Amino acid sequence: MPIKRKPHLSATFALLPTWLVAVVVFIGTMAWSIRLSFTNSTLFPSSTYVGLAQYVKLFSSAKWLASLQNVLIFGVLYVAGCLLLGFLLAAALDRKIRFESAFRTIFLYPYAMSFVVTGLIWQWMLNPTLGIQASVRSLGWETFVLDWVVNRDMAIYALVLAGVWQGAGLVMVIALAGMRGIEAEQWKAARIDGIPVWRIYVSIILPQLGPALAAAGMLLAMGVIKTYDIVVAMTNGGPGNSTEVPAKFIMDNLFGRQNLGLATAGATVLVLGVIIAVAPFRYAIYMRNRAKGVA
Amino acid sequence: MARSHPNGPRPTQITAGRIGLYAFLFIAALFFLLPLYTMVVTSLKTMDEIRLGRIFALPETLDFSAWITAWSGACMGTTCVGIRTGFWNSVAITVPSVALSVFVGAVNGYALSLWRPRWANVLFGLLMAGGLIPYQIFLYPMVRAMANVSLYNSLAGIILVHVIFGLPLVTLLFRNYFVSVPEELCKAARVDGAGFWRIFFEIMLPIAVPMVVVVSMLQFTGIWNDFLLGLVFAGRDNLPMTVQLNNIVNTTMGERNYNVNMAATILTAIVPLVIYFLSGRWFVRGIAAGAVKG
Amino acid sequence: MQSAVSIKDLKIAYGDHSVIEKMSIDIAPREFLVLLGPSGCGKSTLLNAIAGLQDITAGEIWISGKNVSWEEPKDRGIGMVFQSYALYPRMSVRKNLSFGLRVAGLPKTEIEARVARTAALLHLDKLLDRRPAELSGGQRQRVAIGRALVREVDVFLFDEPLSNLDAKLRNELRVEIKKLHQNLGNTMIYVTHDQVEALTLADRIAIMRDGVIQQLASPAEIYHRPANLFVAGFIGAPAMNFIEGRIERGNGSPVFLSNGLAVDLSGYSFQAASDGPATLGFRPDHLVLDGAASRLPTIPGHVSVVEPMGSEAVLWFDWAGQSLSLRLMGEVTLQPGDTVAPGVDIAKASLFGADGSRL
Amino acid sequence: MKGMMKLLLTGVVFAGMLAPALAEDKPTIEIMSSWTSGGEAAALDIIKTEFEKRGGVWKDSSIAGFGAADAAFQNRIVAGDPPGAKQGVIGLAAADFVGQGLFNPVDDVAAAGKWADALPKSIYDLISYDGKVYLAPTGAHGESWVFYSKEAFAKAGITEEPKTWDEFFAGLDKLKAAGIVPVAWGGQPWQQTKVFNMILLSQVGIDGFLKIYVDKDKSEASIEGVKKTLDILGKLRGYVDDGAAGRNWNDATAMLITAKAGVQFMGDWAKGEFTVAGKEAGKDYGCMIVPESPGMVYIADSLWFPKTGNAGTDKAQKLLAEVVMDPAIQVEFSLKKGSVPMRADVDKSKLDVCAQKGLELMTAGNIVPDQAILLTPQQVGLLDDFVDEYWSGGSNDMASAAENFFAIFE
Repeated sequence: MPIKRKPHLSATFALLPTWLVAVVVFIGTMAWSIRLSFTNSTLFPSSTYVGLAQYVKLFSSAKWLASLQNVLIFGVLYVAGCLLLGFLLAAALDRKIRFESAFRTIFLYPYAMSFVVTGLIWQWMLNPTLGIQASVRSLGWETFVLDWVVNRDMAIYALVLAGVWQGAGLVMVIALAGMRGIEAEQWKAARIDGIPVWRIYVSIILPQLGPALAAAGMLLAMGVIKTYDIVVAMTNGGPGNSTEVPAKFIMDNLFGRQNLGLATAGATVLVLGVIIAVAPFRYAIYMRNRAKGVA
Repeated sequence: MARSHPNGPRPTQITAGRIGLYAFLFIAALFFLLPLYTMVVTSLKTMDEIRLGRIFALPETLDFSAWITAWSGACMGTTCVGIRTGFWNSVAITVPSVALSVFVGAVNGYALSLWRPRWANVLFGLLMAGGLIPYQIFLYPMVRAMANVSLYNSLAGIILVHVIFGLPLVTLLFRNYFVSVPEELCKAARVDGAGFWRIFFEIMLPIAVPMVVVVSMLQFTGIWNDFLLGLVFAGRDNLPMTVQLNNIVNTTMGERNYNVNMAATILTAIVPLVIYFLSGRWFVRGIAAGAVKG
Repeated sequence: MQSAVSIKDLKIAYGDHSVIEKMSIDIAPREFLVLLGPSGCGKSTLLNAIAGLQDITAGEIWISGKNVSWEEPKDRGIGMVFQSYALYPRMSVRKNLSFGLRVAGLPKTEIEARVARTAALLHLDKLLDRRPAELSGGQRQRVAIGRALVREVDVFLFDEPLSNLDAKLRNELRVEIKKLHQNLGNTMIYVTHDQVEALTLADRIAIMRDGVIQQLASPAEIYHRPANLFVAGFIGAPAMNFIEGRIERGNGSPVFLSNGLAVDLSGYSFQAASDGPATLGFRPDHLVLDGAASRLPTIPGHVSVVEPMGSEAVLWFDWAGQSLSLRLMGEVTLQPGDTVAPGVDIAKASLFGADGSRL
Repeated sequence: MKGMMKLLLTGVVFAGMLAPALAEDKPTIEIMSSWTSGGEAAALDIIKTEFEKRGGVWKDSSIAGFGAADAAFQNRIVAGDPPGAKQGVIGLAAADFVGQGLFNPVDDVAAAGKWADALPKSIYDLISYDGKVYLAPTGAHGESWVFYSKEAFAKAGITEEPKTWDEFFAGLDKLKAAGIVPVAWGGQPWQQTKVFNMILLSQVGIDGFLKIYVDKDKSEASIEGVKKTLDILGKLRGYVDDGAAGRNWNDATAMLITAKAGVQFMGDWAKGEFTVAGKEAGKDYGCMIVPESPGMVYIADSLWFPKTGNAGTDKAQKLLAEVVMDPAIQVEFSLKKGSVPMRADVDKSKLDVCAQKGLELMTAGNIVPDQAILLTPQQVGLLDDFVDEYWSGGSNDMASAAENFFAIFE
């Protein structure tokens, strides 16, 4: 006779509200979106199905294609930039520095700023007629150019700059915490082997920080797909399509352009893309944990 | 033994590397401080001075009138009361939202990592997928849903919305934290006769204090800085400060009042800023205590 | 007399993966039972199942005459000590000790009395207001033991309680646990992978492998008469020497033959007689350095390493391409390369058949 | 669709039931607008003051930015809890809401106030759906204006308003030479589209304009007109400053007010900014219709009245409609907002020179509607995309660009 003990009722019960949210809000909304993406809905949902017409329209829209490309460029550079600068700052702060906590606060404070404020400030700083360019020119360097926000080819990098300014501090904190957790004996061993300090950071410390940095990268990446506020505040997608992003495309079509069908098609593509990008990663983690759990 | 304070190789004399290190740090500090400096300086200038266009110059005389205008006189449409009402609305929205979402997140993380009921992995996967979806697409159905339970345009409604959209991140952080808590602790408590909630409140929550600090700070800044959800769900009597900031920044009286805009911007950002300045060390400690792990 | 703990046809499996295979054990009151085995053998799983922390797939668990198979851990009348101590980090020692009693809703005076009694017993009196982080490893383990004691139950479960401690502390606490058992007289079930702990503490040892008990017997029995090759190899340090060969019965008494070695087995008490392939096992302490003088069958070879250990020494010598060990008392003057011909005392040796079980 | 509507209506009724009964039965209304800029807010305040004078209670829900305000409004509609009034343009977006039965008609007010007689027929037709009046027009805006700073023109030595595009570009060169930013360009898609339209009208004329936007005509003449328009638009790229991208229209106007820039292409609401800054039309700044243009593009603002299911709000909506169409208010409002009154029967003497010019064109019928009136919101968006892409893409390939233009209507 198989014997089952009382299941963990309380735990199941405690997770009920979360289940409700996950199923009703997350799955429900996605199902709703996917359904509407096959209709010709404009201002309000309609039930006239048009097959893949919205998707065809979506992928013939230069704006949408540009937005996908932009979010990819922005995402990679933003996450990489935050990780790199954050790691460098952490390594520098790890070197027995005076005023360490002051530096730490300075590097971390932008994380308290909203993307709206971040976008506004940097839009202002990088605006050629108001900001750094104007200031430097008024000091006598008449040919100085720093016009990223209004330059079609550079606007996306202006977004990256502002994003890195905002997010690098978080990575710094995480990396610094990791560095402080590394066994002191490794430093001794490396010193005895005569390995230069930079080499220790690159070859010994960095690999050990891998999981922590991956987690930080994941936190940042979660924000990338949702990138909206900073774009609206800084460039509003322009000049041209140069900083258009999917979330903004969806938002514009959802409201201003009253194009529910196209907006939901965009959303569906985006979510599918995310799942395809994330699933193998999560599956690997799941398999790893399972392997550990059974042993 | 983990190092509790900086202990790389002992600094010897002032070497070129040392100078380079400090140079790097100072340049980085400049990069990080410049925008804040510009905002503060501009907010203290008169419009006449701002027109000169030297945004990095110190103000000739300190003029706090822009701050006063931003706080209590700036116009949004036909009303000119500054952003002070929004300040209290933001407080009323943020404080309960943070408290509630931290609590729910902690319970979720605890249940998912230490009890692992059936389908726990599925739930976690769903939450993570939900966390990656841009929340713009939730707006339309959420509005309908909130209206159906008559929570639309209410304080309770906006709080609920913040808690829901905060769930993925909060749960992720707490789960990762509790995963590293030895299972034996839970077992010992069960032998001692404690149940799910008793273990949570008396043993796990006290352990998770560093994590609670980190999550609270992340959620606080996130919710305080939110614009879109506040605009859509809060209702006109509860509009948060960020919505009012948007109104002020986009309202002009013949000429853009950069000083008022900057003052309003700083006022909006000041609460999270103060929190980071004052409790940044707790944040760092929380992270060090394993708040964010791989 | 009624068993303190009784396990009947217990089976634990995760899906298709079976961890405990149809196991039955009876543990007498006041008995000290050690579950010994390599990691992954299922010994901790078994302990957790007894504690009620692990769902079982089939079978029953009885404690003090009650079927507790479906009971919550707190209702089983057990106390448990964990490997990592599992002290509640944010509570003082006093609170750690009293937590279970408070949860159970015992009167305050009773709680205080019990905590005081336990603290005195374990010399924790002065540490009562400290946090776990402020204690040394040995102190933490004593608190963990105290947390089990304070419950005043009949059965204590120990899950590798000493393996996080250094060698010296481990020895000290081992003695303390033994004294505790002698003074309190509770039933104790103790999981370890350390054979010294098992041999010194146990009334009976259950040696487990892959979820199956290989031998359940007293330490002496297990040491001297291992039930199979696995048990023989697992217990004893240095490990038992094994020589593979075959048993042949010429005219009369059986002989063990291997590589020119012929050992007369007339002095061996067979459990099951059998000819054919066999393994001869003998412990290093059952070899005599000068075999000829003792009139024992000799295994000649060359000394390779000598390990002096103060009062005794272990001598390693090569025979037929195999390294064998021999324990000697007192000083050793032999050098590597010297020729030796130790004798094996067949009465104390073990013989295993082709299937690994004792002959 | 039916199920959806049912749900919506249930929501409406539900919201109505929940609305707390007012202690006093003063008609109360929540008005949602994106009129937060100086002139806009001042104009809205005229309506507010009069509304309150007549016993109404005014709750202001101003949200800066059309996008944000529209999003908030649509969400409130979806939630079944719309505001009592919404400021919005007359056009297909409003038609959508009316078509869904989400708006209250103000037919009786219109009948009592004889709106049919007071308003130009074309406008009256636009605010009526199925024979009922739904929207209360606040004012019309001319969108073919070039504003210029007299101070800047004087500095550059320009004495006369240019009559042709050639003269116009010559003038811009002079401004450039004088170290003044020639064009105060608002680099946001919607502003750029307005410039495109005013140039298009100057190139194809009124009939040609209507052919393109109403009949979606793709004849040789239409294509040629679009190409010429793009040519002029392309030339303008050389006369804007570095900070143009993303600039708000009021920031651009501020450049004229401070004489930093010479001209601005904008609707006449820009006058509101001049007025707030204490500048006078004809004295400090000038206004002209774009060169070679036979008429004026116009857009009409109005108030929308969503169904709230609340009787008090219904009453307030009627009062508000009355106030908005009051002849005196129409003039006062227009003065502040910079628009042209909708009613033909108002006192024109108070209007400034620019508004009088505009009113002349209107009465003569030399006007064409803005794309918001003629195109669906989706098409409006695509038009914005098209102009923006051409402007900031820097391409001069007019032929393929013209192809893309006509693709909008497919």
